[in-house]
Amino acid sequence: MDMSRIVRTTANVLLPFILIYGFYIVMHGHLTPGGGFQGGAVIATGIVLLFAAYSYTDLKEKVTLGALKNSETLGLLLFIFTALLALTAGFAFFGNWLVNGGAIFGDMVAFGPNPGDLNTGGVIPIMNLAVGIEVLGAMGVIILSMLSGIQEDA
Amino acid sequence: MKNILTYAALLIFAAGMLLCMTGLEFGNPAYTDMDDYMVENGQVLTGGNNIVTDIVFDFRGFDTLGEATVLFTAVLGIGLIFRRLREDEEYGYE
Amino acid sequence: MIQDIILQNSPALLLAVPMLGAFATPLFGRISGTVRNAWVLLVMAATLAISLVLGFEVLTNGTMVYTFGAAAPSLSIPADSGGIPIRIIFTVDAMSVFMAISASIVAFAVTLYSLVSQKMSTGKDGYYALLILMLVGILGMVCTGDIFNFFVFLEINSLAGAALVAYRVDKGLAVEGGLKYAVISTLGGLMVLFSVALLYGQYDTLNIAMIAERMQFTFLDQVALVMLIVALAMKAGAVPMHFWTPDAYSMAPSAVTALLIVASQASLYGVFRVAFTLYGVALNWVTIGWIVIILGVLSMFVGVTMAIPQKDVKRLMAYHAVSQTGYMLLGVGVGLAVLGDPEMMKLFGLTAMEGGIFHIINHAMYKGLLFLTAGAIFYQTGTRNLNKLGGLGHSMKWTMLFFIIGALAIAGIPPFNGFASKLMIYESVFLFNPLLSIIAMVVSVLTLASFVKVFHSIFMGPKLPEYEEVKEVPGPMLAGMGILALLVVLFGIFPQQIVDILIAPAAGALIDQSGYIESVLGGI
Amino acid sequence: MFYNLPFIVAGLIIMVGIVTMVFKRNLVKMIMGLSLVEAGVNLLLVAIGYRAGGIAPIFTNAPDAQMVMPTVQAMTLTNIVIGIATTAMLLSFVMIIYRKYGTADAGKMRKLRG
Repeated sequence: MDMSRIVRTTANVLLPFILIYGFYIVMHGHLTPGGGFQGGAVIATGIVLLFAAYSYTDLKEKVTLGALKNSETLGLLLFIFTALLALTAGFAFFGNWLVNGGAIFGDMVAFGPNPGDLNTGGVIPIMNLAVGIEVLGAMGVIILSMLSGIQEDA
Repeated sequence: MKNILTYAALLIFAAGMLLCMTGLEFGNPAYTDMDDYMVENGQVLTGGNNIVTDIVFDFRGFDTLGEATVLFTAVLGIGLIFRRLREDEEYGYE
Repeated sequence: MIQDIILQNSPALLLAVPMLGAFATPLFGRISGTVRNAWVLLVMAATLAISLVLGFEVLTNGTMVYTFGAAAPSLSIPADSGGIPIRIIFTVDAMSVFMAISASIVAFAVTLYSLVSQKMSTGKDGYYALLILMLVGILGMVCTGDIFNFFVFLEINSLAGAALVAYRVDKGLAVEGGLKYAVISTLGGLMVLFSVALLYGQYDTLNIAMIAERMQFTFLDQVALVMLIVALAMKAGAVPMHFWTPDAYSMAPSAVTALLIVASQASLYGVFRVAFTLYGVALNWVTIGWIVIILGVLSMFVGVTMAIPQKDVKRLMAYHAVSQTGYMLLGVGVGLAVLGDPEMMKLFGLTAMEGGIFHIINHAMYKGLLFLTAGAIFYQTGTRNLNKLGGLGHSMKWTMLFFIIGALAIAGIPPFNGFASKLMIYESVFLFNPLLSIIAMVVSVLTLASFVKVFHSIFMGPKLPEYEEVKEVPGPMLAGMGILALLVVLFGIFPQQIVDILIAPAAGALIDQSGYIESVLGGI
Repeated sequence: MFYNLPFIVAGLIIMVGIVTMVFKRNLVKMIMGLSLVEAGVNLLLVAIGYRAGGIAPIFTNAPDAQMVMPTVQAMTLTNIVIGIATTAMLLSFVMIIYRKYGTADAGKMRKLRG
């Protein structure tokens, strides 16, 4: 059963907004509610929307299982390397070696409510991004594997 | 006989659960020192306004690495389950 | 310079190295099979090396405290926090190190074994990555000092185990075993999380030492204790909840089963850690001790009686694994029961505990060896049904030798390691309550009887026509079995040295709750 | 009686989940029961961290009031992701079992006898 033209065009229109919104949640994790996992899940809904609109067979080439697996492994390796780098900077494992250091994401933050400055948080935004990519890849692979599982039956 | 046993066990379990639920006082926990420390020092130590994300990625970051590994394990398991077997790859069980 | 970075951060590296290895395995798998196998072996060897270094460090300088994310690893209490541990703290004492070393040894032998035994199957990337992740789960569970972290690693352990049990997908039987294992583990994990929530609601801390210090043993704490003991005993395969054990152990590939046993023993370690360290002084030891003893005796008896009529080799060995878990529970249960009065403790309680803990590593070795031999037989003949097998002794000399070593060790025959730990258990339990010791001996005799039957039906008898061309298993499988057999014999010949180096400090660390709290909270 | 309502509701959800798991024969329904138990435990976790009149622990443009306990929410986040992982794996097991056995009924699939 194929989705009608209307559904496919709305999916095309909606997809960029879903991806931007998901990316916003991932990158603003340390300021607003959200973070790596929630943002990754939102982006994964974008993938589900694509598969709902277009049938599995003709999307198999474009959104391949391999690409999602790569993004998942990349996210995990980025996550564990940022944690391991803390060792070289003299901290314990998982130490926040970028915070208050003035470099990227290193601005100081005083106690108390403030409007929120993106350039703070030390290692947290990097880990947010890493987890976002990882969850995006993981959810994608789960969805594709289960769809391919149904595909063989049908 | 088996049904009565399961019903009895479930009833005891339900009574114990409800008794448990009235044990804690909702709204004002007994100790709050660890969380107060995190709320006061979260911004200064980790630089993030969202204290929950500070905990998830900095104070208890190792849990999140474990959790990402859980997700990675699940994905590997599902990939293993739905893999394409070779024709001759069948396992005699008897 | 590098050495002391590794030494100082060894608890973290003990987990970071295998995790990194597991994440990168699919990438190396894309290059080629041999590169990935080399990488997996390298990661397993590195983990074994780090666990030995950590073991040496902890056995010489006492409990090692490692704080994740702090400016310096040993900074477990931030200055201005009024004596409260904020971050995740690994408290690696002699007991954790003992479990970590035994897990790494078995994992290395299993990886060596499965290089050949899985050569013909597909999906090897996932297989090896999950094998490493199971080791990560075990090492995390035994080294952590934080109960929520214990729950997370329990979940990694369960999911990796369930996926590996369901590895042989074609007939669906293994998937059913995997489903049963996954449902039981998830339920156990949720019960653990429920008790973590109760403890957190009362004491607002997740650190084991902090909870032990603030413990007032209210009604909720008793409920949390029951939940924890039931969930972890279920995961360890103790009797009332052992229904998943025969299916999971017999359906999984033999290499995976050997590691599944170590995973169950990590849950057993969880039971001991909860009973001795988390609750420790607050408990009245006699009742908890007797509960653990009853669990042990039930496991011993039901395990062996269910094992006798089995036809499938691995199912039979699975039931024996359940009965051997009973020995560990009996030994440590007696130690727990007499923890109260020191002179009874000195008289036999300590030896009972040392016997129970020594039995953990012995069981991991010889039961792993037995499962690997069963796998070798399955690899050559393609069947596990005792009625169909026969006369393999002529062609599979080495596997027969390893089987004999494993069978005699499990039955507790002198020159092997099973005898050393069972003797300690018999002696001390006899002084505590003679009936228990007699039951233990009877079960041991039944175990010997059932393994003699198995040995006869597999290896003795004329050379059967359909197994004409059966020859010995290739090198790496023999090497994997050889490592375990060597250790079984070594531990059997020098039991006293092993007890003094590794087991006595472990038993001492488990009993010494105040020492545990003092090492984390800095003597407040 | 109302001061502890969230805990009682969490307990009830856990009870409903366990009853579904025990009595339902169809595997998919059993997994639904498991997810219900998970949801109940999550609700209990979040309810434990509540402080009377507390606001979310986020300082961006936050009104000046006492904040709720954040650690519990981090634990709930972890448990939700673990819930996704376990439910996804259990469901793919059931899909394979359904394909191989032709039925998802727990009663009929007891091939692994005692």
